[in-house]
Amino acid sequence: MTFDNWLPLLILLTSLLPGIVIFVLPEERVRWRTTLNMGGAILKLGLIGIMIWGVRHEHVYDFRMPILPNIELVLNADAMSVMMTALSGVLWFLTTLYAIAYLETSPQSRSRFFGFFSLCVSSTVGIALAGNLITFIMFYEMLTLTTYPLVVFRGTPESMRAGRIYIAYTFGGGAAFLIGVAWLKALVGSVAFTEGGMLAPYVGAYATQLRFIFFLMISGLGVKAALVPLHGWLPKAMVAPAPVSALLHAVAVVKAGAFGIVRVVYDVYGIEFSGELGLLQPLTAAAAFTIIYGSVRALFQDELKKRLAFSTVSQVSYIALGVGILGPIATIGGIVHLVNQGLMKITLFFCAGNFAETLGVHHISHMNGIGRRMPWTMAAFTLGSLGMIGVPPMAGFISKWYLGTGGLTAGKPWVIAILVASSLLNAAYFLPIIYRAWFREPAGSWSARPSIGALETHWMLLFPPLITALLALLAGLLADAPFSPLEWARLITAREYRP
Amino acid sequence: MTISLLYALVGVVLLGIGLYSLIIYSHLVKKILALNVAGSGVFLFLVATANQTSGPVPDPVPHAMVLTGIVVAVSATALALALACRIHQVTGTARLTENEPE
Amino acid sequence: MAISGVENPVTAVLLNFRGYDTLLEIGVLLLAALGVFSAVPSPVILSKSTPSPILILLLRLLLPFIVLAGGYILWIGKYAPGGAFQAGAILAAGGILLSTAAVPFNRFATKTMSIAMGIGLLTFIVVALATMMVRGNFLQYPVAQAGTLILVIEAAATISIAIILTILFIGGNPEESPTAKDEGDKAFIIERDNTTK
Amino acid sequence: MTLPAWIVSLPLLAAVFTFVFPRIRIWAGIFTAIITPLMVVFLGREILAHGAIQMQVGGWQTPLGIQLYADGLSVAMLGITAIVIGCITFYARCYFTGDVSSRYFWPLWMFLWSALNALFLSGDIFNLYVTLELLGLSAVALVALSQTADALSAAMRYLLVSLTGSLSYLMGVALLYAANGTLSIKLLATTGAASPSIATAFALMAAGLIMKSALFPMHFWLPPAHANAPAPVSAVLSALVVKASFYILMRLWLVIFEPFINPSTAQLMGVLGAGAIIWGSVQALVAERLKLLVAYSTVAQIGYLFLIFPLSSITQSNHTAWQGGFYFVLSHACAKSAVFLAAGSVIYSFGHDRIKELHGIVRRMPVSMFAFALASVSLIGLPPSGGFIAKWLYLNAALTGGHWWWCVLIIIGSLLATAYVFRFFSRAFSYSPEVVEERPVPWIMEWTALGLALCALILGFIAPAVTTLLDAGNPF
Repeated sequence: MTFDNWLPLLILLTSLLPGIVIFVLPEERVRWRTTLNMGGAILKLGLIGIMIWGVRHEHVYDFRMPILPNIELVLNADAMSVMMTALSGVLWFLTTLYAIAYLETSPQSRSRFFGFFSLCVSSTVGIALAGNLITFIMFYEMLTLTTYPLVVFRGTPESMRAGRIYIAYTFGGGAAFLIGVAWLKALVGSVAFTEGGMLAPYVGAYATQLRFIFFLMISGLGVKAALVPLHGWLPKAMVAPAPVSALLHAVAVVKAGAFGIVRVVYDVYGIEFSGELGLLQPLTAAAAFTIIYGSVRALFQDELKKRLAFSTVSQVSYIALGVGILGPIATIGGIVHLVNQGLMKITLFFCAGNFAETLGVHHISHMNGIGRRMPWTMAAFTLGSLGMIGVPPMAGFISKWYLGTGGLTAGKPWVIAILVASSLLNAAYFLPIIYRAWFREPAGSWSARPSIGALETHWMLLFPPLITALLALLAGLLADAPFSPLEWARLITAREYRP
Repeated sequence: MTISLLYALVGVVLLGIGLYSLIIYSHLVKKILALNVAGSGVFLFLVATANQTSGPVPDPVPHAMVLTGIVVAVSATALALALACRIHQVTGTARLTENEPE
Repeated sequence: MAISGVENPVTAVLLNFRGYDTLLEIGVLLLAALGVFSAVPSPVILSKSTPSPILILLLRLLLPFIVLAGGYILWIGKYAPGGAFQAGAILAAGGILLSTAAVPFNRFATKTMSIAMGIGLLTFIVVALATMMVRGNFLQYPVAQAGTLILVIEAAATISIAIILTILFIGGNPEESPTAKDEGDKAFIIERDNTTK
Repeated sequence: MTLPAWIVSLPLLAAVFTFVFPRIRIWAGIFTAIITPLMVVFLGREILAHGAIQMQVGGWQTPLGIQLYADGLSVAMLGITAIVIGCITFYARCYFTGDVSSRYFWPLWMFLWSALNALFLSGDIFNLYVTLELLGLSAVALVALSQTADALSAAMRYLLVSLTGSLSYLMGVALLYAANGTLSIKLLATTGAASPSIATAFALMAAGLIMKSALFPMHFWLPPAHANAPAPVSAVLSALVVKASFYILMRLWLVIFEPFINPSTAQLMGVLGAGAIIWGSVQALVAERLKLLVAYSTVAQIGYLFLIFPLSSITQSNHTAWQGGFYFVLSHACAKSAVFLAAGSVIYSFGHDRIKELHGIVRRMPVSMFAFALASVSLIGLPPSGGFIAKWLYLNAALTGGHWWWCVLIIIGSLLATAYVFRFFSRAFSYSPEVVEERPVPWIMEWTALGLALCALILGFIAPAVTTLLDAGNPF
């Protein structure tokens, strides 16, 4: 075992161990807790940096531990896992910063919050680094469990109800996924992720069973990825505190589902083989329907977080759409959207949290003129929304561009129609907010301007959305630079389609 | 019909009677008695199996088993009776209520 | 049968060939007594009334014979039907007579009672472990001493069995009985019956 | 090899000492709780190195003498017993402080331990009967320890069931002895031949053992007994005592009966297991008290154990099914004891365990609730936990043979388990500002529960080692 073998585990432990220690820490040890949180986050970023560099240079990071006779716990880093890990590492750091300020006055236990928060990020990293389906399941279920206490964190009847719904959906999905995996294991004996897929040799004997297994696994993953009709839990889970919604909806949970779909299609079945089996059309159809449905529902929400939640439902399916369209260009679009959507959506949630925390504004109808009171936050919000709509040069534009051209190349022009329709709908539900915030007269009880010399809100609440908005902008502007998300998605695609 | 077969059959019948009474009677002392009858049936059966050896001396192992079994039965009966007394003290009845408040 | 150290085959099976069963069985007996103690805080049978003089007289006459019979049965177990359980049961009959005669136990008796209850099992285990250290196997008696060791175990077991059976009859811990504390002095000492053997 | 004898004798000696010298009872108990696990570890090393161990008690060969027999399976059971009882001993030391029942708890507790050890080491069907009785009586006495009307009735019912079960088992022993002239399991395996008396013996023994291990529909005695006993007792009853009779049934099935018995018997056991899973889970869903919920969860989990019969009758997955079944036994032992201890801490602190009134308990006793949650992960069968490994082995066994309906059952059971666990947690997490009177719980009580829950978790990571141990000496 060398350092390269241990690195994936170390990255996992940088959030797992602080999480465990935080549980044990007494409530009033604020400084210890903050140090642990931030120290772990920074250390994780450093290690991820090493890993990015290494993967680019074809290093193999592979940690194995047998957990069953002939099944191993595998953590390894391929191009795809590094991207996901980097995304969660960066966003964890920012969200932790945000959460520390956000929860300063919470009556609930902050030890519990940050403990589960760290475990939740560890699960996400574990999902990203999982080298086979068993390891994936392990962290996938751990994610469900560790997010539950966060969803019900406030303990109000409403949040308890949301928690119940969340559990019902996710465990139902988890069970379907588990059966799929167990079946696959019994059928072919292997559950490892292999670049390019590993099931093609079995097509003759097991085609029907493999189709059924695919259905089970995708419907299991579809719950977390909020594919319609499995999306019901997501808007309800909005009762969670803002940092939780931000991380949950931008990275951890929905991305775990989307990432799982990507893994199953590319690294278990193999994209070409999935196409041969005819598995992709239903997936694409479900994704397309979800995109439209989510956007339409978002139009009618007045509560800001609810509108964002339905927007998530819609946007995450871009990833599934990119996966479903057979062809490298669409693949790039789908994969890059994993990152882009994460950056943009977390920005929006941070901002929504700022409005709620600073001014007590939860509804869009109360947002008149809010841009004058909180210009920086609103600027970040604007950038995020424009990105969602797909206005160049924001990150969202890159995703949509590749998805569109990918659809055309694959001979599916209707993809363009979906994209256009969805973008129009995005514009329809985001632009009014932006208009209200900047151009309407303030009606709220807050003073029109922040006092001179003071920030509009706590700096730890303000900087994270600014940074993520900036990153979302840069991801679009510098799309061709080395180590940009797009460039990385191309690397992944090249490896997936490698003959 | 040998005498040991008769013992064995009587043993089985006693076991049956004991188990039947255990189920139909609700008074605890009767239940405990029923268990003892059933136990005696098993012991009788065991003793009957001792007659298998060809020689004049019967097999001692079943006797030892029966002795052990009797001691165990005495102990269990004592504990059961003590519990029954206590239940009578606490609840005022020597029967188990069908659906206990849970 | 010679190798077992006793001539009665049933005793040989009980104390030697399948002695382990018997060890656990004495455990069951002690356990039942403990169960009764813990379930029933004070004895069910012992009453506070003063013993009737006739019963006392009967006891005075009977007890020596009971003890004698117990000792004989214990000893004869080596050659013929008999042994610790039978002897213990006979002695227990004496104990039961004592308690039905409402004879309370004195303070000394209650203190040593728990020792007497445990002594049978304790001796058995100690002998079993000691023989294991000497000869390598649990309860593997040295051939020459087998008879003696079996008698020692049986004697100790008889004491315990007698006490425990009496206690099971009384249905509770006499230590907790109200009479044990104030009227202790004028009573028989139940242990004396067994220790005289 | 004298270790097996020591493993039985030490707790037995401790039982006598804790009773005769009550002043040192706690120290004698704790001493035993430390030494016995060590001896089990040494025994395990011996068996891993040299295979199964036989010990002829008294030096007499079978059929004359009794054989103690230890293979990997016995050591695994001894080990889990040592871990669970060892941990609970420390818990009990705090739980019973200043309580009159403490005086009798310790000797009874040591008797129970000794009975379990003797049972797992026995290679003789009559000796097994004696250990069963020792176990049953100590368990009953422990249930009665809390002296409430409910506990006494529950103990009485338990005693009657236990005695009936033992008698039925003893009758089976008598039949086997009459047919084969031996009591040794090893010899019975070689001398047995299919005959009506073998079948009757199996029916009697299985019926008795099923009663004692509370398989649906013979489970009626379990919920009151386990719910009303003092918490350390409930924990060990659910974790170990019901498993002990299951263990005997498995041993007999594996060594003696499997070739002679009609395969549809295995399916019948599976159906009863399915009934237990569904019925137990549904009852747990509507239970109003926490400990009752946990007790019904035990009923359900026992159902999983009996799925071992149909699954192991699938030829190509026989071995996987056995491992899965015993992995269930091990992980359930840790998880369920942790859950009961946590529930016990709740009662200790609040004086009741009515689920409806346990708002916001997560804030008041976070460690216990964390233990509860962690153990629930294993009970539901979510990764990473021992319960998941067991479930995975089962799924694998069922799917390899194409018997997918068992999979559906297992998954339904998991979902129901999720439902009843989270029904409690949605109370436990809810926020209520009201101040409830509570009694501080000693940290040892909270942390032993957590320790056991962590054991269930760790079992999810060490499956290769555990399955190697289970296979040592080829018990399957």
